[in-house]
Order: sequence, then C-alpha cells, then structure tokens
Amino acid sequence: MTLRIFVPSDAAALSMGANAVATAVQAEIESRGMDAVLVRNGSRGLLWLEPLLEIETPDGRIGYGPVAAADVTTILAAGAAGAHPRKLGRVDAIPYLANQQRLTFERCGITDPLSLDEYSVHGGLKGLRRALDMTPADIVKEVIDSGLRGRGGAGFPTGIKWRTVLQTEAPQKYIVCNADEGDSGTFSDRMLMEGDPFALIEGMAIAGIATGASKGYVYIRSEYPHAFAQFNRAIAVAREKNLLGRGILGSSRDFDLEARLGAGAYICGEETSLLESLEGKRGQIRFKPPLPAISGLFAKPTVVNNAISLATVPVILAKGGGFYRDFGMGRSRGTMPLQLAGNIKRGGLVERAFGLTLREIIEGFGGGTWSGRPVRAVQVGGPLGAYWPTSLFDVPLDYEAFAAKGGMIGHGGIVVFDDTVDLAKQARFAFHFCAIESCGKCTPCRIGARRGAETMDKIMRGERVVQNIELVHDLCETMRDGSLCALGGLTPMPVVSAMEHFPEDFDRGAAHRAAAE
Amino acid sequence: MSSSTTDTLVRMANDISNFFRIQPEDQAVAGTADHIRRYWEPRMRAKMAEHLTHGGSGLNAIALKACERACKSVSSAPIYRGGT
Amino acid sequence: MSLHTGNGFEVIDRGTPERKSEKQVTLEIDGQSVTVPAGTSIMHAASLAGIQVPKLCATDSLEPFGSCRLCLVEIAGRNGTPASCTTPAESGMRVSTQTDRLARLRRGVMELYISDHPLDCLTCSANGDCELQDMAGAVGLRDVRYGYDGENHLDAVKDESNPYFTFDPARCIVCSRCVRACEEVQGTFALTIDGRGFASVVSAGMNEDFLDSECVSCGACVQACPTASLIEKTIVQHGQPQRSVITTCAYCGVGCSFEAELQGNSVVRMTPYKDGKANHGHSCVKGRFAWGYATHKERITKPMLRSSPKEAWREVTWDEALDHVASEFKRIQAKYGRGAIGGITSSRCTNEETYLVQKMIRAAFHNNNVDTCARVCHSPTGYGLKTTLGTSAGTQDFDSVNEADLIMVIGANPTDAHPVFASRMKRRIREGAKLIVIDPRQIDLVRTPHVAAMHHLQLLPGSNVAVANALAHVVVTEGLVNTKFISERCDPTEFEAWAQFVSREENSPEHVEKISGVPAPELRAAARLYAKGPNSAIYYGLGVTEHSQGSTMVIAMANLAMATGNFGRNGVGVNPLRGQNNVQGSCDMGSFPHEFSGYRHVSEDATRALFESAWGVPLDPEPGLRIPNMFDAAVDGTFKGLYVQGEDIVQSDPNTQHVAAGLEAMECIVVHDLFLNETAAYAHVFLPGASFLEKDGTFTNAERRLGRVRKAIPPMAGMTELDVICKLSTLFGYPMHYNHASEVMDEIARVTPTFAGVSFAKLDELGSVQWPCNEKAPEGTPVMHIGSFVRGKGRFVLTEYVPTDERTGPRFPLLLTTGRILSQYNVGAQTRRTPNIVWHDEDVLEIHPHDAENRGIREGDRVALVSRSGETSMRAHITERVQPGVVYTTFHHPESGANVVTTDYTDWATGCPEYKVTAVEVRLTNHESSWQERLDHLHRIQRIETVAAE
Amino acid sequence: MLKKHSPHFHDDWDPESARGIIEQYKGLEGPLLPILNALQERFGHLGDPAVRLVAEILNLTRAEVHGVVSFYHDYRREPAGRHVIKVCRAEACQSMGCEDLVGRLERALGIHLSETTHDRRVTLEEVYCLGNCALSPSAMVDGELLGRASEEKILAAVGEQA
Repeated sequence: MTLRIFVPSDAAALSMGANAVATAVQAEIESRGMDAVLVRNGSRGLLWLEPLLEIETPDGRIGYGPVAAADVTTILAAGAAGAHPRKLGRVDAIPYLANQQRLTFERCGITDPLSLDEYSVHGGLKGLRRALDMTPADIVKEVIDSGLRGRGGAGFPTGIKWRTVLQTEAPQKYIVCNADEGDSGTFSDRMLMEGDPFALIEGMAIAGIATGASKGYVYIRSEYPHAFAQFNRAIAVAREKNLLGRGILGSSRDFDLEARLGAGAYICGEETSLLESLEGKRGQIRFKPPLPAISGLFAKPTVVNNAISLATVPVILAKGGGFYRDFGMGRSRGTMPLQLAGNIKRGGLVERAFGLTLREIIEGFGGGTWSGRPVRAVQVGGPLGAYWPTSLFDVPLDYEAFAAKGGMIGHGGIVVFDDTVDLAKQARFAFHFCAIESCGKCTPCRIGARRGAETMDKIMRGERVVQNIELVHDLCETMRDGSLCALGGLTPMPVVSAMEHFPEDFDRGAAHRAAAE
Repeated sequence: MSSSTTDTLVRMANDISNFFRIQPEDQAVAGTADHIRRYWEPRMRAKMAEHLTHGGSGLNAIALKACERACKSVSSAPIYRGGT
Repeated sequence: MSLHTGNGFEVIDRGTPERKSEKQVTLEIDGQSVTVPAGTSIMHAASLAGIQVPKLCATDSLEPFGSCRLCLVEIAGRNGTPASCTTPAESGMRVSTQTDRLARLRRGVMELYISDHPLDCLTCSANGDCELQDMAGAVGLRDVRYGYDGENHLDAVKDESNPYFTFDPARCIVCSRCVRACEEVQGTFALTIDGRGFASVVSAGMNEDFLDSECVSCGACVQACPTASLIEKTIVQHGQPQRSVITTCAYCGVGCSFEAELQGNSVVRMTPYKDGKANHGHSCVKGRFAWGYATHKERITKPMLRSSPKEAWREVTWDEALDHVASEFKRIQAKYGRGAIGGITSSRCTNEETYLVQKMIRAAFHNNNVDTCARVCHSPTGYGLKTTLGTSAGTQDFDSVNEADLIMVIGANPTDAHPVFASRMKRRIREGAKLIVIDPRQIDLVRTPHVAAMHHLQLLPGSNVAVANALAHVVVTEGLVNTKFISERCDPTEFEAWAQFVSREENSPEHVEKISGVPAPELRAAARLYAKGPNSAIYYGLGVTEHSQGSTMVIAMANLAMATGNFGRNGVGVNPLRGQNNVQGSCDMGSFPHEFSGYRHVSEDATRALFESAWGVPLDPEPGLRIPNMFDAAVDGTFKGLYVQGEDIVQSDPNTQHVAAGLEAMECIVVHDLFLNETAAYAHVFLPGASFLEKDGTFTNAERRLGRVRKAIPPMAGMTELDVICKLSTLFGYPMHYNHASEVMDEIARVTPTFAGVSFAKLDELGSVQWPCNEKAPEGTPVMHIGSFVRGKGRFVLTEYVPTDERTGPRFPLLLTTGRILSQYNVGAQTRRTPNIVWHDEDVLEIHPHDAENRGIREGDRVALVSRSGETSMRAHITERVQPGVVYTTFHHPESGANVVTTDYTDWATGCPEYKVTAVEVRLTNHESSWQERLDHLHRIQRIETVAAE
Repeated sequence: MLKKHSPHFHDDWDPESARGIIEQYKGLEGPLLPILNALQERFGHLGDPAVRLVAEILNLTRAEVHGVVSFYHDYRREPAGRHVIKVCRAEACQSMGCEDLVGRLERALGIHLSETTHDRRVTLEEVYCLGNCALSPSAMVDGELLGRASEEKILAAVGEQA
C-alpha cells in the first residue's frame, strides 16, 4: 500500500517553511524510490508545531514538528516506527487536539483539501444531500433549531436571518460569505478555506437552497492571497464535480459561487460595507434598515454570514440541529473555533463547545506565554474586544457571560500579552486602529478616533491627565452611542476596559511626578 | 415683383402638396388648397394668382389645382370653415 | 441654504424626502401624535409635527445618509440611539428627540466637528447662512476640549478654478451632501470622497480642480453645502443677501423657478427654488450662475436713433424715440399700405408683453403681420399636435417622466439644452427605464456615466419621417398595435388608412435602412421596445422640427404614440423640449400671423367678434406674413417697417444673407433688446429692453406651466416692454393702458378659454399652473388627453416620407447639422457676456476622423464651411460623435456664422427653417470668409459709434 | 520570474493590454474591484490613465473610480519599489514585539514606513493582520508570508530575490 506523507500547505505552515519541507519530502521519495505520496493537507491547528509532518500508519498518523527541510532525510530514514527528536507520536493523541470537540474543523488537516472524494469519505456532502430532499422551510428550521449564531462576531441567530431572506420575494437572491477576517488574533476562516474549503462551499450551497438564492460570493481579504488561490482551486473542482453549477449533485437546484478579493479595508468585514465593496464601491457603511436580508447585494435579499457559520451548516444538516444544539451552554450553542494568538506558548486553533473558561483555554491549551513571563492581559474578540486582566479568567466562554463583564467573544480570537504590555499604549492603539480603518462616513468615528488617539497621547505625556481621562470617557460615549457601525461603536470597548482594569497604566501624571522626584 | 419670391411660393406650394399627395387626389387638392388659404397672407396668394395667369410654371399637378382654388379670389370673404 | 427673507414663501427643510404610501402610521414624538405615510423617516415626521431635530448631513432633497449623527433620538423600548433620518416611523413608536443623553451626544459630535473647523465665523462668507453655525448654537456647544492643535484640514488649499464658486476643504465637514447632490440630483457623479477616515476629503474627478473635472457647474453641490465650503463667489465678494424674490429663469424652456437674492437693488445670487414645480430645487450652469449679463456693461439703457444704419447711433429720450417710431410707421403705412409694417414677438419676453405686442399689431397696425421666433424652432410642434390631438402643446408635465418605462429621445440633446429636465430623465433611467436615442450624432445620453441607450438609431439628417414610418411599420405588421386604445380613442377609418399606409413595403425597416442608414434590426428592436412600454414617452427637440418635414415628423410621432396607446396618463405622451423660456407662451399668446391667443384662426368669425368687442376695433380676417415671407415681401418692396422684440433674426434665422437683404430693403427697423445684437446693425431705432429681473409677468414652459416672473430690481432703462408697447400703441392711435402685468393676464383670461382660470392671484397661491386652466380644471392640467383627446377622436394622418430638396452631391458631399451646448444659450447674447465663456469660447466644426483624413484636416485646423447659400470658417474638432458624412456645429457665436451656410428650405406646413440639413463641403483654409470680414467691419462700426455716444 | 517574485514591479503602462484585462472582467456583477486588482497586479499601480480607462469602459466617472481607488489601502496611485515588505502591526504581533521589528527594519533600510528606498528596491509598509497570529510577529514579503519574523529573516527574503 502506498505510504501517505502529509505536509500542510496552510499559510501559517508555509510561513514557517512548509514548502521547503515538502520539496525535501518529494525529493526523498524520488531518490529512495519509495512507494509513497506527498499530500498537501491543511493545518491541524497546532500552529506552534508547524511545519507538522505526518506519516500515515495502520495505527494512525504519526506526527513530527516543527520540522525543517533538513530533518526530512532522518525522519524518513527512521520511518514512522523509528525514533526521532521531532517525533510527536500519534497526532490525534496530542492532548491539545485530543481535548477538542471538532465539528466545523472535523476534517481540517486530515484530508487533502482539494479532494472532493476524500471530503465525501470523511462525512462531507451528507448535509447537502439531505438538504436537497428537504423543503427550504425545513432546512431553515433545522438551522434555527441548532441554535447556531453568527461566528463573525455579532452572534445573530443564523437561521433567523435565513428565514427573512426565504420570506422576501425576489427574482434574485444572494448568499454572501464574509471571509474578510481582519481581527488581529483570528485565522479560523483562513485555515478553513485553505484546509477544508468544500465545507464552506457545501454550507453556502445549503444556504442557497434554503433561501432560494442561486448565486454566492465569498469575500476574501487581500491579506489572504494563499487562501484566495486555494479557495478558487476548490471552486474549480466543485464546478467540475457538479457540487456547483446547474442542477447541483444531480438535483434540480442551481447554485454557483465566486470568490472575490478585497483590497485592504478592515471595515469591509462589516456586512454593509462588504456589500458596497462587492458592488464595486467605496466600502462605506450603509445604514440599517433596510436589513441586507431584505435589501442587500445589488438591493436584493442577501444572506451575509461569516465563513465559519456557513462551514458549520453541513454538520448541522448532516447530524441534525439537535445534535449540534447539545453542545454548549445557555444561549451559546454548539462549538466555537477559538484562536490562540499573540504571546502564547502553544498558539493554534481550539474548537470546543461553549462553556469552558478563559483560564482553561489560555493556561490549559495555550500553556501560558511564549516569553515565559506572566500573563498580564488578554484581548478577546479582536481589536474591538475588551482587554481583560487575569482576574476575569474564570468567566465561561458564552456570549452573554462575556457581555455581562463588558467584553465580547467576537470571532473567537484570543490575544495574550505578558507583563511588559502598556495598556495606555493599547488603548491609544485602539483609537489609532479605528482612525486607520474608519470608512470616514460618520463623524464620531471619522474625527473621534483621531481625537481619541491624540488625547491618549496627552495622557501618556502626563498632560491634564484627569481632565483628559474624563474627555476620553465622554468621547467613548459619543462613539459608542453615536457611531453608525460597530467599528466606531466598539472602539470604546478596548479603551474603556483598559482604563477600568489597568488604571495604573493611565496615571502618567503620577509616573511623571515620580520621575521628577 | 421679384421672380425669386415667386420661386419661393412655387416651392412652398409644391412642398405643401407633397405632404397631401399620399391621399386620394381630390383630398390632396383640397388639403393643399385649405392649407394655403389658412396660412398664406393675401399678398402671397395674389402673387401666386398672378403666376397662375402666366400658366403657373413649376407647380406640380396637385399644387396647380390647389392654387387655382385657393389663390384666385384673394379678396373674397373669410374662407375658414372650421376643422382642420 | 438660502435665505427666505420677505418673499412670503418660507420653505422648511424636513431632512428627508417625502414618502408616498397608501398605508399611514401614527406615532408619538415628544408627546405629540403624528400620522405619516409608511416609510416616512422619524425626522420628517417630527418636522411635520413642528419638531426640528438637529441635523447636518440630512436635507430633504437627498436620500438619507446617516453620517452626521446629530439627529439621534431615543425610542421607547429600543436599545441605543438610532438616527432619526434613517429610521422609518412605525405605528405605536414613542420617540424622544430631546433628552439629557441626546444632548450630551449631540454636543459630543459638535465638539468633534468644531475641533477641525476654522474659528472665523465672523469673517466667514457663510456667516448667518451656515448650518454648522446654527447647529453649534442649537446643541449649546461652549467648549472644544480637544483644543485646536490636533490634526486638521485648516491648511487645505482652496479651489477657485470654477468661475462661479469656490471649494474650501478647510470648511468642509465631509457630510457628502455635495457628492450626493451631484449623483442623485444632477446625475453627473463628478464628485467623490478621496481617501477615507479622517483623511476623507471631497474631490472633484481624480482630485482635480473643479474646472478640469467632470463637473458641469450646475450648482447642486453649492446648493447642498451646509457650510462655506462650497460657496458662490458673489457671496464671498458681496456678503449675504438681504431679501429675495421668487421668479422664473429666462433661459430654456424648462422654466426653473429661482429665488433672486438681493442686496438693495443688486442681485447677489440666484438659487433654485425648492418648491418650483418644474425644477424641484435644481438648476443648471446658465440659470444658476450666468445671470451677470443682466447688468453687463454692454447693456443699452437709453433709446437711440439714426437715420440710416450706416450712421452713428444717437441717444435720445424715450419720447423722441417712440414719437419717431410712430411717425415712421404711420408714414410707411400711408405710403405703402396697411400691410407694409409688422412685428416680431419674443419668446424671451413675458406672456403679457407678447400678448400686447400682437395686440398692438392687430389692433393698432390693423394687420396680422405678427410672428415670433417660435417660427424658427417649434412651430411644427403646434401644427402637428393640433392636427392629430387638438392642442398645440406637449402632453405631459415633467414629473410624468418619473413613471416612464421607455424613453425615446428624438432630435433633442437634453443634457446640453435642457439640463435640469435631463437630470430627472437620467434619474429615471438609473431607476431602470430604458432609453432609445434617435439622433444623427452621438449625444451624451447615448452613453454617459450610469446611462446608456439600449438603441441609438444614428440616422442620416433628414430621414426622420422615414424612420418614424419604419417604427410604425413594425408596430402594425408585428401586431403590436393597442387596438383597445384605438377603438376607444381614435377615428377607426383614419387608423385603417394609416395602418395600410405604414404597412407598405416602402416603409419597412429594410427599405428605410437604405434611406436612413439605420440597420433594419435596430429599427425593429426599437419599435418593439417602444410598443412594449408599458409606459413609453417621446421627448423631442429641434432635431424633429427644423426640417422641411418638421410638421410631418411631429404628426408621425403622434401617430406612433396613438397606435401604441401612449397618451392620457403619466409616463407617456409626446413632449416637445422647448428651446426658449417662453416659446410655448409666445405661441399661446397669439404670436402667429394666422391665429389669436389660444390657437384660434383669425378667420373664425366668432373668435374675431370676441376680440373685436374686447379690443373695440375691427380685425383683419386674413392671415398675416410669417417671418421668412416678411423678408420676401421686403425684397419685393411691399414690406417696409418692422418692430423686433427680443430676437436676433440676423444671427438666428437661416440664410443670413437673404435676411440681410430683406432688412436692408426696409425703411424703419426697430430693435427692442438688451444689447446691440446683430440685427441692430440694420436698425434705425434701438429701444432698450428690460431683463427678466426688471419686470412682472409670466413665462410658460415646455410643460404648459405658467410661472411668475417677479420684478426684483427697477428697469435699468426706466421702462419695461409693457410700458413701451402701451405708449407706442397709444401714439399709434390705439390707446393702451395697464397698471400692472396682472391686468394684462386678466384680459388674456377673459379672451382665452384655456386661460380662463389664470390670474396672478392664483399663481401666487399655487406657485404655478399648467394650462388648460379654467372651470373644468381650476388648478390646471398636468397631463392632457386623459379619457379623450382635446379634438375628440385622435386623428391618424398619413406621413409619406418626402426627402428634402437639399441634397448632397459632388460639390457639397457632407451634411451639416446644428445644435447647442450646455454652457451657451441660443445665439449667446446672454451667455457670451458671462464667465460661461470659459467652457466654450468659440463654435467649432465637429467632423468624423474619416472625413477629416480625406481632406487633410487635423484637430484645431481652420476650415472653410461652404454651402449653396454661403461660406464661413471655423476650427475643426475631429470626433466620432458624428458619423462619416455628417458634420456638426453650434451657433452661439456670431462670428461662426452657422446660418450663413444654412438654406432657406422650410417646413412645408409652418415655414420653420431646415436648420438641421445643409449640404456642405469642408476644406482647409487660412483666412476668414468674406462674410466674416464684413461682420468684423459691422461690429467695428457699432462699437466705435456706441462708445462715442456714451 | 522577475514578475512572479516582484509583483509590485512597475511595468510600463500599456493601454491595449489594460483594455484586455478590463474587458475580461467587465461582465462580472460589480466588476470594479476585480478589475482594479487585476490592473494593479499587472502594472504594479493604478495611475491616472488606468483610472480614466476603467471609467470609460465601465461607463463610470473618473471621480467614482478615483474614489474607490483612494478608499482601499492596497491600491497604489504611484509605483512601489521592486520588493514590498509589509510588517504586521496589529495586536497579536504587538504582543510579540513588532514595533521593535519595525524600528529595526526602518534603520536597516534607511526609510520610514510607507517609503521606498532611493534605489527603488524596497518599499516598507505596515499591515494590520496577516492571519498568522499564533506565529507572531508576521510579515509578508512580495506576497509570501513569514512567521516568527525577524529583521534577518525579512531582509534575507528581500536579498534572495533582489
């Protein structure tokens, strides 16, 4: 039997030299005349181990990592049974992976991302085939029953959105996938599109059938050239194998989709701005109502869902809404692919049911900081998420529990900072980032972000600290309640949380006074 | 009386008749004549009348008949009969 | 943003546009109950309840945008503070517009605005007329805690390139009202926001100067700007106006309503009036900005006499001038007969003035030798529509286009000649209406940003009727006729004859292709589209009328519209786009030699009896001379005296040399005008006119709408045309006296059934009114022919294609057609005397690259333009807008002499000149034509002597 | 090869091939971004002639096209250097010292962020998140992602391909 050797083609793996490893593997296979084949899989999400090389054995896949090209000869010489300093043993037994509950990322890193047969063998297409035998209303009901909420950040129930689109009469409707994953600390959309693109395609096809939309767009940010290329290859395969196009999978339903590349605009992750961008316009925010579900892309009813939400749909349809709903806690149902990032020892993707605590994630999975210094702060939910001290680490991962503490889960990014972090600087950066990425439409965001950064500069210089902190609080109220969209509206979250939880970093007057004495 | 003005009138009459010529001849003649009576100042009709006394050269068949009908008695009472 | 001081017409900005809905919703705002149509914004609803929510980016001429965040409100039971401009009112809502939280938020937003704005209110041009200033006051901003040392735009460079307004980015609050106005209102899309975030700045084109950009200077952006960022240079120079007067623009037939804004007796700004029903607050570069001619130094303000056109002008008193005219005209009548004099009414003057001129001629001169410049433009419209439908006017109001599904533009160039209406048409097209253009030239509408014609039937000049017949052929032979409409509304026998006629092979698209050059499949596709509608509207211009078959074409269009049932409701009809401000009115007022006001023939005994009794004199039952026939009669020696009001016949009428010969044969020519125009070179008496700003009256636009002209400043020459005509008529032995123009309108109403309900009082009450306005339609008639045609049964008339006698041949192988451009107006007498000259300082000859190549002509070369009538010269512009074999020019500059080459072929029915088809040759030249040299000479004489007289 | 490794290299403007690119995409719904992306890919930047041509073919105004071009961080109105280094400055990379990395690169190249070296060899830019946040700090050199980026690693990437 032909031996299968896996080297990921995931962008994170590539960033650590996976291509050189793959080249070495290929060369080794040829020079040794091995009955072996190199498979470029997606990433398992154990990113600190990338490039992670795997050799398939009857007892499971044996992993090595992180692997350099120079290690390849010795690894293959020793064979899966032999010893090697980089050897990790059975990959699925590594606790980081073994302790996960992978539903959305079930196949990611396991299969060849561009093999539809493998996708099918590993449970793919079951959801779509089932959906093709259901009425649109029943599909929508299944998704509502699953309790799936938008994984992009807003947490709006996916099925409810679908129902609105289904009930809005129009000759043309659209499914738009938001893969403009711009939050620092997040990479799950990218990993999925690179590692299991058919899951997203299948999810979008199901959404199309459920709502009466025959056309889909996937909006991918330009910072993800690799994901864009990979996803386009997957679309080509899907069209060839009739997963997309006319009469998909031999049914009477049509669905096709197109991947579109952004051009550098964080704001286009906001759904209305994304729609403007897809239409070929400046990515400025549209006011709501009307909701995109009623008047979205080209003023047609449009489902706009995050890539992870859509990629989760196949498993819901395959195994039933109830199956998915059984995971999680409270109103946060199912699993959440969390991304451990920043100053962390074991960065990567962790998919778990809602309900575990930050401490379990950061200390348990993450293993503390990369630098080895104490954790001081963590920002959950991207640049608009709150900065939390370790005293909040026991809050369970749950939309409502996070909101109750002034934070948000967002897209599941968790960025860890060690004790060298200056929270005043981070608060200033929140304004600065908002200023850089503001679309410029509404006044609180357009001018407020700039003024916020300037006022933070004054605070950091020790100028009229008390008054300026008060001014920042007032500005935060103006931006939070006055902004047109979440960029301006949520920028106060990191600022206010930093001031609340780390006041010592803001009292520069005291610091200056101390320095002067 | 300049001949160029007469030429103009002949051309005008012919142009008018050319619009009506698609209709049966009696209607065409009547239409042309009516138009001339309604829109031509008496001097123009008088001048055309004089031209007719010299044979009305240049006028096509319909225009000739129409001018004979419309221009011969310039000083006669108003000819408007209503309708167009 | 304009003042509404003392004109009695206050206009409230409700922030968002009015919505129409059958469903009404009732909500409570600050404790007040208000009921509005579903879809109405909370802001608009509040305004209706008398509550003005603070706002900056919202204005009711634009769709809501939601950017300034001043208009936030609280709604009971809902989270957050939604913007009232973008949130629709819903039944049962309880809205608070004033709470402590909202006050804090609004102050917070204003504090941000002001942190990036100059603090020079007292010396700012917009001081007192600035919404930002108003809002800072309204929200109680007292302090900007950010200081003024942060990043800002205060050093941004001002753009002063446009002759009429400046753009100062330092004062810009990036509300995008200008950008949106350019898109939504004007439809030009010349503005955008450059960059994003704090760096966002309004940009014309690719960050170009306004003048170099795609901007057409319509003023919509300036109108929309809430600060001094976009502001008129006149306001910068003179300051804010003290009072304003609502009046009607004196340029094209759209008839825009304007506020003339004044300081003392000086106009400082003209702003489009928001409640104007023709323009709904929009304007174009001419009406909005090019009004400086009204006080141009070349205005003549004293009457002048001379014994012959070879002599110098001599300034005289009004009495001497009018005595002279009366005695000269009496002398001429005594010597040459009653019919030896006549007059021309002006399509630029008011209805009242026009009415009085024709009354003077009929009652005091005792003949019917009155004509108007409409003769040379839209007389075929009157004839053709009267013949088929029973009324000499367009069938719709402008608003009707909002419901058209298919728009067919024939021989008109609305974006240049009727820009304000073109903007509405373009908006409708952006909303999804389909467009067909029938024109020899690629006008802008064929393809311009966001607008593209489905079909451009690029026919050869002169083949209109053939093309219309081909469209009818398709409609009839492919069974696209609306038989129900025809059986109910039209004469069936005449329809049958017509159907048979158009079905003939000679009218088939395949045959007509050979005549017109339009591919048969295009003709067929266009006809199907038109017939399919469901609402198909025809808009046409002088490209239809100014042909030897102008009237035939008007009839053909009416036939086509009847056959497809496109009359009698919104969105359909046959609609002339009238050239001058009062072409419709001058025709309505009885300016034609054969008819009294209301289009009643002079030979109708009952009508004549009515006028004889009203005027107290016997009236001539015979039609009088038309303009071209006046020149013929002059050459013949039977026509010797002519009074010309507000028309430059030498420049605007065809075959200039024939016109000149006629004028030279006369003994007394009286020109009554603002400027020494080309005709004045042949005149014996010059009477100074009054501009539209100097008098009261009405204009009637292309949609039959009577709009008030109101006196804003006293007449510069001391007398208005109305005064002059009364005095002249009295001197002539027929006393006339009116205390006010309103008394003239009262008389018009008494003698004209279609105007029976019109009075100045009604116009003041309703703003404007569309005739017919009488007992049956006391508030006027926006759409005509509802239920039945005015003449009873719609009449199909056969329209055989009879080619013009003007033919190309070896000597004159090209066809010349003429038109106009946006920045200039008609013969340019007004616009040439304004900075509009920066956009068009000379007329050029457009020629196809192929024809240019054959003649060795390069871009910008001086070329001779030669026809059977004459020769002139101008510079060549090589462009594919014209097809091979066709050349095109404008006639805005007298030096160009476009009408030196046009012929004296005319429309068979009305004598309207065939401006649009002249066989010509074009060749390189290095000198002016002999005609142009003579013109230079004439100009020199005029100028020198005039200066000497001052 | 030069083109593959130097996507930002400025090729001379060629209206015919630009027209071909625009025509290829103009049938898409909302074709503007795909067209601008393709033109920038081909020519390295979007100069005035490109803006005019796109406007003409799509029947838009140049104001509209310029407005869009100026909105997105990626679009360049001027050509960049032959190599483009984008260093991530978002939070995850901040936590791993990206500000220090930016400072080192600025000193090593003698330019500030958003600038190009005199020899037009290298343009240094900031970017906010490359989606490689578990392997911070990250950078992208000519479209290739680098994890655990260091001054040495980045300059080597430029040097190798120079």
